[in-house]
Amino acid sequence: MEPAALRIERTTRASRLGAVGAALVLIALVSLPAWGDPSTMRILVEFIALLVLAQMWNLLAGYAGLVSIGQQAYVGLGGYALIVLADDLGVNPFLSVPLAGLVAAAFALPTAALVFRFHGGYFAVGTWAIAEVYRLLIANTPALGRGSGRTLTAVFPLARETREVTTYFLALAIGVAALVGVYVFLRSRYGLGLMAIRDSEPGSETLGVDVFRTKLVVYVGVAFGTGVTGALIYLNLLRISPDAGFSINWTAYTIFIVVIGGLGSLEGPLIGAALFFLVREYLSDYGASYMILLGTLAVGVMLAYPQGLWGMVAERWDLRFFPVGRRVSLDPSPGPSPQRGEGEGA
Amino acid sequence: MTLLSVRGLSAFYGSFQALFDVSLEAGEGETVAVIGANGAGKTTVLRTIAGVLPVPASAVRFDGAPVGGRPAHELVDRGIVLVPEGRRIFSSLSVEENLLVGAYRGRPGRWTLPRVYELFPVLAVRRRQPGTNLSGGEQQMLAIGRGLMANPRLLLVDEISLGLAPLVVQDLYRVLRTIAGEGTTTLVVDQNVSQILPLAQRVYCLRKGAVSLEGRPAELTRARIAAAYFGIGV
Amino acid sequence: MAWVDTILQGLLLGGLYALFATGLSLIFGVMRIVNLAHGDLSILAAFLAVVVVETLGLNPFLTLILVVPLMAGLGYALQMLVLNRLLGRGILPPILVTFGFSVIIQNALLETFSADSRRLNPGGIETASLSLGGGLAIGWFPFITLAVAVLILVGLQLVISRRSVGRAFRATSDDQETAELMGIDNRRLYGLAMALSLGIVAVAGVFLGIRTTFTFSSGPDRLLFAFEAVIIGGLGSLWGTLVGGAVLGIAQTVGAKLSPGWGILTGHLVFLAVLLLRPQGLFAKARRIG
Amino acid sequence: MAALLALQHVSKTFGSLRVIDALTLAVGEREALGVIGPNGAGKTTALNLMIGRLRPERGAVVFAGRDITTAPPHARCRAGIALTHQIPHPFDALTVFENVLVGGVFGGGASERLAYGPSMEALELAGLAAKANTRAGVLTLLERKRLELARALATGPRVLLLDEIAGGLGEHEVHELVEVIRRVHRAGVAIIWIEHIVHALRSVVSRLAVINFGRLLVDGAPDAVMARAEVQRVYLGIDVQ
Repeated sequence: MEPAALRIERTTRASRLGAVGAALVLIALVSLPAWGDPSTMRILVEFIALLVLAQMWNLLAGYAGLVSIGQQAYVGLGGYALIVLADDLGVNPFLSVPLAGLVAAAFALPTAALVFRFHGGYFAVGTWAIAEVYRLLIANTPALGRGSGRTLTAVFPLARETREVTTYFLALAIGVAALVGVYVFLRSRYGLGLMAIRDSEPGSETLGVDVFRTKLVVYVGVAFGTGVTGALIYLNLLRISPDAGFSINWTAYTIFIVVIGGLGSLEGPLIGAALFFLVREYLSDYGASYMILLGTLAVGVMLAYPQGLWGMVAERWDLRFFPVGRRVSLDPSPGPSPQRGEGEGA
Repeated sequence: MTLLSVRGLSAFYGSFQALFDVSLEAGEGETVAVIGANGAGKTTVLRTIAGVLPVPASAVRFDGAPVGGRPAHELVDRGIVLVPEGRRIFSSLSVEENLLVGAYRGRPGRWTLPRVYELFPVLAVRRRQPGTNLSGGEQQMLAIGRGLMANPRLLLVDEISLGLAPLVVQDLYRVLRTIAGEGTTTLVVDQNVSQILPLAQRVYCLRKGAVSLEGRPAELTRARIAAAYFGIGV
Repeated sequence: MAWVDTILQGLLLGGLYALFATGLSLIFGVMRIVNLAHGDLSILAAFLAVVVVETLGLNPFLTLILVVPLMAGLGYALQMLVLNRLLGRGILPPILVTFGFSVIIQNALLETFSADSRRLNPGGIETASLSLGGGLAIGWFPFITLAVAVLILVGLQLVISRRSVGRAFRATSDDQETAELMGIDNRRLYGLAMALSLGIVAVAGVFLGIRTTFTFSSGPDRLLFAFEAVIIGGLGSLWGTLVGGAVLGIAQTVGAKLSPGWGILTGHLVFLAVLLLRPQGLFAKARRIG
Repeated sequence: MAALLALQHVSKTFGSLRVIDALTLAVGEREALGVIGPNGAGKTTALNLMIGRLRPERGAVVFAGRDITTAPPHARCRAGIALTHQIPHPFDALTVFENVLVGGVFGGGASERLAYGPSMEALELAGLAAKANTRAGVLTLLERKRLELARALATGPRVLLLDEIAGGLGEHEVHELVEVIRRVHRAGVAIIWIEHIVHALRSVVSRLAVINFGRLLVDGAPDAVMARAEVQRVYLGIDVQ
């Protein structure tokens, strides 16, 4: 039997366009310190942080079906890990950011052992409860500053500009790594297995996909990404307290971004994050009304367009800037019915 | 007169068409048999009549009114009650509570708790036990009793003898005869042809989602039924 | 003796937690939804009581006459207008929509009532205490709270085990489709369940407001305590829920006595310990509600 | 013939109902076994015990000489036990080719690139190659059944369990599927096929087992089994006159 002439296409015209667009945006972003002002960089760091949080949560809820509302645990743990590593252990503060992700991942394993006992809604509340446990444990630890928190002092010797530019480039690297990482993961065999689980757990387990292990890997990996982002956020803010680091708002923003933008795609969180920032720029002065508006918008989208804004666009114009699928490019074969004589040894 | 009239019924599960242009009738007080092999669409017909699956209103007429696609609870009010395949006894309810749920809508009529117990004495004995502690045959009696508590004008019974021993099946058919004797119209699905034919006034055989044979039992020979049942000979 | 007193206080506090928990587990039992806005709705009830006290000058206990029906009506409307539209769409939409409500309610409370903490003042009873002899005394108010909690639980137990609507709750919980075939309109039934749940939560919210100060952001903790009481007690067991509330209450008061910052944390840790050692809860039953 | 996959005296109860009662059922290497029995006889439960979605209270499940009673479904699949579900479970948002690739990569244990070829072959064998780029969510019932089959084949099974794969299909469609199954069998894959459409079964299997009330009623050559009066009565519910 001879192997069929098989070509698998993994790009689309939109994705090539997307790649060019992404490259242009990246060039603009990399050169920003040369022409932009520090406040733009600060805002971009915030934007990237929320975008990465959204991508992580999207992977967790939109692909693995693990609807956590306790991801603030890993934002807070990442932030505190940064301060302990940089201030107490003398690690380079910028190097501490990725290491903080490892600390978060280390906490994620025992956490998973507990919360994986729950399903659906109780999983959601369970993750929230454990985030509270971490918050209270830290709020009761004198070395971590108790309820008033700590300030990152390791960066004080650095010139303000150096710190801001380095933080900005680090954020950029984290943003690119997260986007590329999630994209590569989803395109890989593991992403294939994850999407199979999303569509049908009984179907996947009988085809050899280890459902539990896959979900665990995603949970721990997402904790890593969220922890890195938490460290980045507090490298930017310089000051952390338990109430701020473990605030449910981190998860609330994230969920609103993903739900409004569109769950289960890479483009959705991007659009959601951009929209979120736009609304924030114009409405954050109104304080609580702004959260009421976002909440109402998210609930409305969930009721009327569960696939989110990007889902509507993608469906209507069949557009995928970040395609994760595989298209078989078949040799022109005679007639509609394929040849079936070959390849008996299945 | 005609109580139930199904005309040109097609039903879908998602994109899969389960029924093709099915028509059948049940006269007031009749017992109607619906037979056919597994996957022929018998259960789907019953579920459609009972309001579980969406269909156009005109496809199902009951007592002259178009009722297709009305919600199940509204159909129970009108007197259409389904005894589902596999009994589906409520596991956290006692035998008596299962029966009382049948009377949830409070439709007036002949059937009351004492009368159902009279019909199924074994249920009275075990009234306080969890419904799912009963044997398969007793569960089927409970499911039928629960349906009767709704005081149906039309009782739909799906796969009445499924997985039950022959003696138990005979018992159930004796009960069906009593119920029919009270004037309740029944539509019974069974793969067990030999039990149901003597009881029925009309027979419909389904195959691949369409009616493959219909008539009065007396008009039908074993050979015709077998042919309609399997498509070709066994 | 101080320890006996502490445990007694915790036990009484457990009554309040059981009230929060009962509403949560009722909704989960009947429709398999976890209402993440549960805690915030109880705080909304407490603020409603504040408004009633301020405009009508009623005693906080009497506000229940207005607040309970209002919250029940809100629950019914919420279920019929919003949550029923999410039926059959998987686990994600109800979680996200009720979480959205949680955020909306909190911020609406902040907008309306500012960030100041409030308290309902029933005129002295909250500080009055009842001597049990031997130096032991329990507050009248915590005692009333526990008594009310037990009364509500008994009432709910009776409704669920004896009344037609209670059988319908259990039947729907077992097998929703067959329940519909028996004539149970599940949408309306879900509306009733939510009304009942929020009615109970309203009582819990008002009692909380008399017991302690609260702010717009007090809701999430109530949700977590309710959840923990449910899990400690064992899913689907009303009496287990009472015990779960008591265990949580005792853990919190004992923890707080050991070190002021450790009250709530000790409660969480006991919850985690139960989850680790006895994941089915202390009083898990085969039946899911009732 | 040495048994490849066997249930040995297994019992399984749900609540108070014993669905499988000390059942022993085995298929040999390269053998094709048909399983029939009335609705509710426990056939699907028996399959679920074989693939590991259920665990028996008593008895053992043995595959290729190894006790796999406690192995989870994904491990059994990787060991060489594949299943087609009675109600297809396609991955709706993935394409037909990707659906099959899941089987090739995870069940077959190949890297993605190495799984491309076998996955496409499985698709061709199942007659779905022309639909390779179609989203699985829009397939018809027959196509879904073919997809179940193709995905199972892509895992490279030693034994293929078919759960009523012909159910709900037309005569011609059944015939086409039978052709595919015969070819799979000829390629050396053992088959356990649960089916109500007996004539389809008889054109493939060399042995027929009848299950009733979770027990084995008879087991033997198809013609001999079908000729037995108790089989006709139990299974068809028609008294033979």
